[in-house]
Amino acid sequence: MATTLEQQKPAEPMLKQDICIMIGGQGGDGTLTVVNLLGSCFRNIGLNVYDARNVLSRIRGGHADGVIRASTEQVLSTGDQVDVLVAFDEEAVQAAVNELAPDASIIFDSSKGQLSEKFGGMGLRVVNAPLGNMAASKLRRNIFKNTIAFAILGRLLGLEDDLLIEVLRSRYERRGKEALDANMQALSLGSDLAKQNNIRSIYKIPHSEKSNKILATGNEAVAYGFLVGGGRFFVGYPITPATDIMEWLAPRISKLGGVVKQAEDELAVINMGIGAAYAGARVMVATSGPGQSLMTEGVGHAGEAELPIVVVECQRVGPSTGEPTKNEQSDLNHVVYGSHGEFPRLVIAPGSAAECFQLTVDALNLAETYQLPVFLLLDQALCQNSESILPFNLKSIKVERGKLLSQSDLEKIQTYKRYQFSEDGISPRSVPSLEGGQSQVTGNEHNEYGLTSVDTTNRLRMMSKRMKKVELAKNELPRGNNFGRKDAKIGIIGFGSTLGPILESMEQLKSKNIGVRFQQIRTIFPLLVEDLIEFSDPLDKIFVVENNYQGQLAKMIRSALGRNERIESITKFDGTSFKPREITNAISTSIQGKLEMGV
Amino acid sequence: MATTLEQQKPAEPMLKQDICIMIGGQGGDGTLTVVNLLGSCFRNIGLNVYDARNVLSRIRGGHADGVIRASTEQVLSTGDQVDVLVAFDEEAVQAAVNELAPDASIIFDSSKGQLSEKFGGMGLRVVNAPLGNMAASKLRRNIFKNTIAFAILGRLLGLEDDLLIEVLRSRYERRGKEALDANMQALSLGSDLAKQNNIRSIYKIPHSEKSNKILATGNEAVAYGFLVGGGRFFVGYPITPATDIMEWLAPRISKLGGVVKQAEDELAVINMGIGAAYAGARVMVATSGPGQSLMTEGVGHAGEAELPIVVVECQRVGPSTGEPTKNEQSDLNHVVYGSHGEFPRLVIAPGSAAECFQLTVDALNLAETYQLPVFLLLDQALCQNSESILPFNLKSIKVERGKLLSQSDLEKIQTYKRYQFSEDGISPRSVPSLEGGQSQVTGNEHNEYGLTSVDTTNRLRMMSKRMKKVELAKNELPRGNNFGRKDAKIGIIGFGSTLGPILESMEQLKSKNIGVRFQQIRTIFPLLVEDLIEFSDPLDKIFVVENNYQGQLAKMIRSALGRNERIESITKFDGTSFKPREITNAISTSIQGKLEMGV
Amino acid sequence: MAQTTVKIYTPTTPIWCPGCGDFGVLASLKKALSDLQIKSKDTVIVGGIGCSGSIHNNLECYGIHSLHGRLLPTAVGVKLANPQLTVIAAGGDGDGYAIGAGHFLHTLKKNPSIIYIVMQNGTYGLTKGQPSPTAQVGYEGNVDLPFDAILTALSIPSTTFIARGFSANQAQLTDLMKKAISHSNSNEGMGFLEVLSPCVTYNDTYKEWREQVYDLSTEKDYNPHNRLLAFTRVSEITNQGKIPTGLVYSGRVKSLEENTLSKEKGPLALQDISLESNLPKYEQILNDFR
Amino acid sequence: MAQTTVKIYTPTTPIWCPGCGDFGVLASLKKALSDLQIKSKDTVIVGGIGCSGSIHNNLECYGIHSLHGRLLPTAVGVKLANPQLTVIAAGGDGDGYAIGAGHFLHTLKKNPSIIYIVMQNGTYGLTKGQPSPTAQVGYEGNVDLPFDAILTALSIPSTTFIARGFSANQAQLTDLMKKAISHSNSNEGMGFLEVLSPCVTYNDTYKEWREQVYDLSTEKDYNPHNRLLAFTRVSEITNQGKIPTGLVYSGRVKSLEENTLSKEKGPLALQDISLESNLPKYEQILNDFR
Ligand SMILES: Cc1ncc(C[n+]2csc(CCOP(=O)(O)OP(=O)(O)O)c2C)c(N)n1
Ligand SMILES: Cc1ncc(C[n+]2csc(CCOP(=O)(O)OP(=O)(O)O)c2C)c(N)n1
Ligand code: SF4
Ligand code: SF4
Ligand SMILES: [Mg+2]
Ligand SMILES: [Mg+2]
Repeated sequence: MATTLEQQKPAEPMLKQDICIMIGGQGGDGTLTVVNLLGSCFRNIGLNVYDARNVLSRIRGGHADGVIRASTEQVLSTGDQVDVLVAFDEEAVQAAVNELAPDASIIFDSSKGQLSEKFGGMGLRVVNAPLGNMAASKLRRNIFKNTIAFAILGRLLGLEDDLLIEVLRSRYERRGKEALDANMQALSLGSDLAKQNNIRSIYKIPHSEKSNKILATGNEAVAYGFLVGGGRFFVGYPITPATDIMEWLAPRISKLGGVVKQAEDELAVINMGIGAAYAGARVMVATSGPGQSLMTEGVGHAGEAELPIVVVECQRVGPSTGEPTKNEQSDLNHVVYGSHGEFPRLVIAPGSAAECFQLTVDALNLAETYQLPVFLLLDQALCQNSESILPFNLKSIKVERGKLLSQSDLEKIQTYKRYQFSEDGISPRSVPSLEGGQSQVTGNEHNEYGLTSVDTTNRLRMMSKRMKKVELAKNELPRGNNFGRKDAKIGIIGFGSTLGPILESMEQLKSKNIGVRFQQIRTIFPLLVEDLIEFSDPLDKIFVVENNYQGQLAKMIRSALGRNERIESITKFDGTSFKPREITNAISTSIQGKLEMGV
Repeated sequence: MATTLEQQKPAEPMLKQDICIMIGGQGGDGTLTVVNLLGSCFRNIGLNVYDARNVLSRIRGGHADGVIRASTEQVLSTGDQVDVLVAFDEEAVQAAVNELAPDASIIFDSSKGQLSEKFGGMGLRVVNAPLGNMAASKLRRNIFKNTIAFAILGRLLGLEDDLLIEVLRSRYERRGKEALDANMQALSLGSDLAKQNNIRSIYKIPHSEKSNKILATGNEAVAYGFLVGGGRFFVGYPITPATDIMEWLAPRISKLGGVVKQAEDELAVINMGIGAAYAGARVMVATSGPGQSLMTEGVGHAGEAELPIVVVECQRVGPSTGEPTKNEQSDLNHVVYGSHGEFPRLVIAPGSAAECFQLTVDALNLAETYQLPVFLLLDQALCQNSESILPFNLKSIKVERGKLLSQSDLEKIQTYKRYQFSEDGISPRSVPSLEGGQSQVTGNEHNEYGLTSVDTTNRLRMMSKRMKKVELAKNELPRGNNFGRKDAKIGIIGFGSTLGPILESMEQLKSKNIGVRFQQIRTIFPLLVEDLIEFSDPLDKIFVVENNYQGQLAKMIRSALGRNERIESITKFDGTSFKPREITNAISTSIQGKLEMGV
Repeated sequence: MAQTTVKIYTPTTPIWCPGCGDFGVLASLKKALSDLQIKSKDTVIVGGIGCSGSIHNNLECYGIHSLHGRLLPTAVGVKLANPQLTVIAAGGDGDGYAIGAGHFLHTLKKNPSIIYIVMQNGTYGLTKGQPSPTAQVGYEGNVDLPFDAILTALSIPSTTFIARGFSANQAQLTDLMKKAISHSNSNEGMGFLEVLSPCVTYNDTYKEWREQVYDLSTEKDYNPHNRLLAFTRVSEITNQGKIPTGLVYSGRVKSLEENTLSKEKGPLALQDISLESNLPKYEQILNDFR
Repeated sequence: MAQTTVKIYTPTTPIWCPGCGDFGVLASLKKALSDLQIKSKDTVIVGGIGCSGSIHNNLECYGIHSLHGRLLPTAVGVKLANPQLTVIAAGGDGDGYAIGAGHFLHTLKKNPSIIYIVMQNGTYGLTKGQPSPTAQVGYEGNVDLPFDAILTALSIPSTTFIARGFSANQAQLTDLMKKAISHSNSNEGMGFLEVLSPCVTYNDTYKEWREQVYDLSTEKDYNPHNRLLAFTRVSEITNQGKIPTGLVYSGRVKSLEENTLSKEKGPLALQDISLESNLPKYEQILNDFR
């Protein structure tokens, strides 16, 4: 078998404090495996990593890729460009071509022929290697092309063989000897190939001690936060990109005496959750837009019945079935305004895996303190991209259960009324099995005892009691994070996974001499208007960055702040996350325009 | 049996151009029957009527009442006060006491004892009559107390015996001789009772020729509008206050070759509707808040798949199961913003039965022209109260089906693409059975052929194509109705069943020398901002009147108009409709306050 | 109410029309709970939405009024959170067999140790008499053959207790309720009890049903532990225009709690979830992120 | 495509993994439609959501991709609007038996003349292998006994055609598809066909199923027109660890369209709904308001 390996522009290894590698091919090619292996290498040499996936809603076939970025600094985005591409087919090159750095390297699987001429002359370094053929002929399974590619990548990046071996071993050891041996073989095949063909390190990746950082996706962080926050009952129904939460929890929660249950549909999910919450369990459910739409009635029920439940909404491209595997932030309106009638709710939006952990605990506490449904609003990128972070800080965690009564609390009470009018609008909550706490809980309008009532005076009081809890909660809600210069006249507002791209864009804007402030909002409902005012008052211009068509957050901010002209929407709704430069361009173009127009 | 009949203050019959009568008792007492009988009488003598019901969500027992107002002018509210009360028990008097005119008459069923002293000394005229006992002893069924009361009412109102007889006959004739005879007997019993006890006419009701006006509830008008608008497929699931639409249609639509189907739940309803719409039928579904919450996903599906469907949302008190039989307007947010992701929709809100008819036809046309879901937003009072109106004008009706293709249209096409990009964003629509129109329709993001696509460029174009239809539709959407003086500085905005109370309040304000303009909004989404601006620009103060807690419409108007300070919410959320005077008081107090503060 | 002096709500008078079958259901339920000495503090009634779905207000216990059709998932949630409770879901046939049909199948399939009482009247009482899935052909325009919940329950391989009572036969009904409650409270799975409970206002079937009911226990060789024979016999009787009542089937399949819940830790609703008590386990799990 | 020269979409290549059972379903379906000479213009495939629920993209016809679990109501809507169409709902077992379970029961109960093909693989393929309602005990932590759709379909008194095929037995499957389509297209009601269609990626049951399938037509005295015997025999075979395939049951109950649609006016989707043509009737109905 003739392998065609060439390295067009041999050069001195380039020091890369920050490098981005993409592996592209067909779904099922195992591109994500390479991403994971590289991640382990990078973390072993003390780098921060951030990875992202781009897959279709099908199991095998169709273009799929994974991207991993490694950096000496913490990064929360895949950045603006890809430095190295492993492409198992030409479609993968085509898909990546707009993102490739001008001097990017491509390892191309030439099993079906060398990479087409049209990609020549772009300054790209191309390595043609028949990865698939080699795997198939030498190891009898095409899938091993991944490990071969990994080996070549290792060489290109100047990673030590020992490191590659260690990483491969620790991944495949638990999968049995056969898997491990075959992969080890594939690794040597790749190394040999690289050596034979004189592939040298193009990049030099800085090494340091392995840090104590961990690697987590937003979904994993939510799941872990749930456990640590005392969550013991999770019920779900599979849906991308929320399913990971259920799957992460299932094998772990039982160790704590808790339960994960897969229900027959999302209607069962929310109502089972409601039942368990009613009985006194700490409950979370998770879904994506379509499931959330089905839970609409249930969420209102929790609101009226004053039951604590956390609903994780992992947004994806909508409407309807939309694009299940792609990123969007278009369910704000739905979680803030959806469901008939009026009831209290909270909507909280973390921006990183670290925040996912903390805000999940907060959400559980808020739900139980205020006896209402709390949405935890994520987006696909935040859910499924992994980031390096410091280990979750367990010491800071408190489990707060609000006015949940014990038997001895009840002994001190004269008359128990589940919906007793109280100064702060929150009524002591008894759960079944407590003597003296017997009461009725209902989604009908009710009197203090929980018995159906249409008395007009009672109605007014009950509505006000419930609705005021939202105001009351404001003091405890996660406040926005402020970044950037206090004296800037230009502001950015964003939430969720736009955090990373915005932070990087701020650096880019700085280098263009555009100073900006940025408020990452973490409570979407109710908007913490005072904080917003404080942030925005000195600003001439506010850019609200979000992944949707209508600029949903921008609209909410406009109606909260007034002075609508100041507020400009930067939206993206093509299913992909913002690149930092897209935000930079949008802002600088807008400002430039204004400057030119003499504004 | 000793009947105690007394008429405390005999007086000359009072001329009443406008009179309001309430019948109160326990659910199942048949109070609504008396309302209907009176309605027929009044309509026979050329008066306009308006009636309303106040019942519990149970079949028998519990306080229930019906109110009927008759007037020489058209009225769309029960007004501020009750002139005559028939009370089958003391609870009914208690429930009505705040609404009674100072000189109101009460016919009290004294079967269980005379009306308690505490209601004396209020200037009320009380007639104690053992209606129930008399019915039971003379006619063996308590229920005939209604007809006895009807007879006494007739006397009190100065209605001719012939009229009462005619009305009773035409109601009971079709129910068989037995029912008719018994009721006729009850009528004479009542007449005798009145005569024996010297009950004279207290009121003089103006008579004229029977007009050609008809009587309709909003629900009935919607149902009829659906038929005339070419609607042939209705699918529903029972829910108060929407069920009437299904029940009215069921026996009638089959005469036109159409179908009413009761489905197993609201998920089936919306999806069956979608299937039928897809196949080319004109489709409407109707529900209330809880059902609407279940339809959330389906509505988004129609939006993404570009299928025409009209969804009638008959609002009631929420959230959750709430108060099924009571009036509220709290689902605006839900129909405007509910469902995940972003898709085009329209929300249309008639304010009277006459408008219900016309706007239903419009909604059907809009849905098919723009290929999207259209909400027709009603509220319980509009749904179920009856009003006298001119016969629906059939001549004005047009059935517009937009770009629906016929076989011959298709012959002229080269390539058929269900989601073809076109200048106006609307693609020609083929339906199954047409040759050459074969295509795919889906809730996934798709290319022009309807095949799944996650191509980013296609996504951007498809989203814009769909969303722009809302803008495009603006020219055709039902514009607001303006009332009052053009030079007023005070404005009112309202929608739905607040129309009547607001119109009457305007008269009251006029008599207090407060001149107001009023815009009755008929398109809730998208707000027709230009019309709103034109209406509101000259105004110093705008009161937005609505039956909900948060002032949902006011919020929408604020964010559309800015100058938020100008806009004040007048809300009511106790389950009852506004009384005209409540609006008058709220406005005059607010203005007075402002005047006193020197503003 | 022995241990504490807390005053709680007074159960309300039923909202039902005089003569409604649901009165009989309430009476039997009260008697069964009292005969079995189930404590009010440990009883949770999960109501549906409908006339029937207000029964929880009429006795002293914990009650949760679910959404229309969602009483079963709600009840399962309660039971999983605290399996020591007697969890009784009670609602109408519209609630359970129409909008709730999917949960009906799936809850039978899960076999949680809850009791499910369906007040079957062939109509949607509370919305004024539309046909429910069990409505006779011809009733209010209904064209579909009625749904037979007993047969369908028998078709689910994991059902463990299936019975039908008649609200006009209190002795039998109370006995069946006790059996259902005992079944579930022995952690053996779901006690499903359909009760013929006529709606006198919209679909008064008292007369027909009195004639049609057929007590299976009167059949000497009826074997309620053989699913196949039960299906066959119930079908035959039904095809003859009769309505079989009594214990139709009981069998043994592991219950949901047996399958799902940890035995050591006790009801998860009552566990100590403070950070302190769980820290070592949390730290151990944190390693999965390394 | 004979009559017109309109260019339409080209069916896409299936998105399925190599070896997926759904290829067999597609092949049979194509063959059945072509053998029966059903016109593409009159064929509507209603897809579910799942790997299986993309089948409509793979052949030339009208296709509508419904929401997850809602393919049956969608299909019923299509059929009621135009009963002249061949309406084929096709989706997965998660789609049909989990989230769609309520519609499954109720569509069988309504007996519309549509075909319903369920690609049963015991798993949620598209979401990566969670247990579906038909999953074996032990599969991915599943603790519930699997749902047997054939038995449950038999428990619904108005079912008229129930069959099970295996995607690896093309001859039998194609035959069953043709039978189901013919049944429905003769306006006799719903043709329900469950197809064992293994998910090679997450739940590769080819081997077991090849051994377990048991063709009912090989049983001389199997009578597919007796519901009770069918239930009994299917249960027995299943209890022996086999999976009965073939025509399980066919019978006669009026179809939904027979019960519901006006015969004179033709498909309501194609009626003349202009004001002019209907004015006299509208005016007559207007009298109801007087
Ligand atoms: C989602 C939803 N849809 C519809 C309703 C309206 N609704 C209230 S009770 C009821 C049916 C009641 O019938 P059933 O369950 O048989 O109880 P019954 O009144 O006969 O006891 C319906 C449809 C509702 N509350 N929620
Ligand atoms: C409301 C809703 N919930 C969940 C999902 C996610 N989802 C997509 S496919 C699927 C299950 C597919 O399983 P099945 O129907 O068995 O089809 P298969 O992939 O096995 O062919 C689920 C849960 C969804 N699209 N919509
Ligand atoms: S309407 Fe029927 S079901 Fe409802 S309470 Fe009355 S009799 Fe009972
Ligand atoms: S995942 Fe399974 S069901 Fe889906 S295409 Fe692959 S083999 Fe078929
Ligand atoms: Mg019922
Ligand atoms: Mg499946």
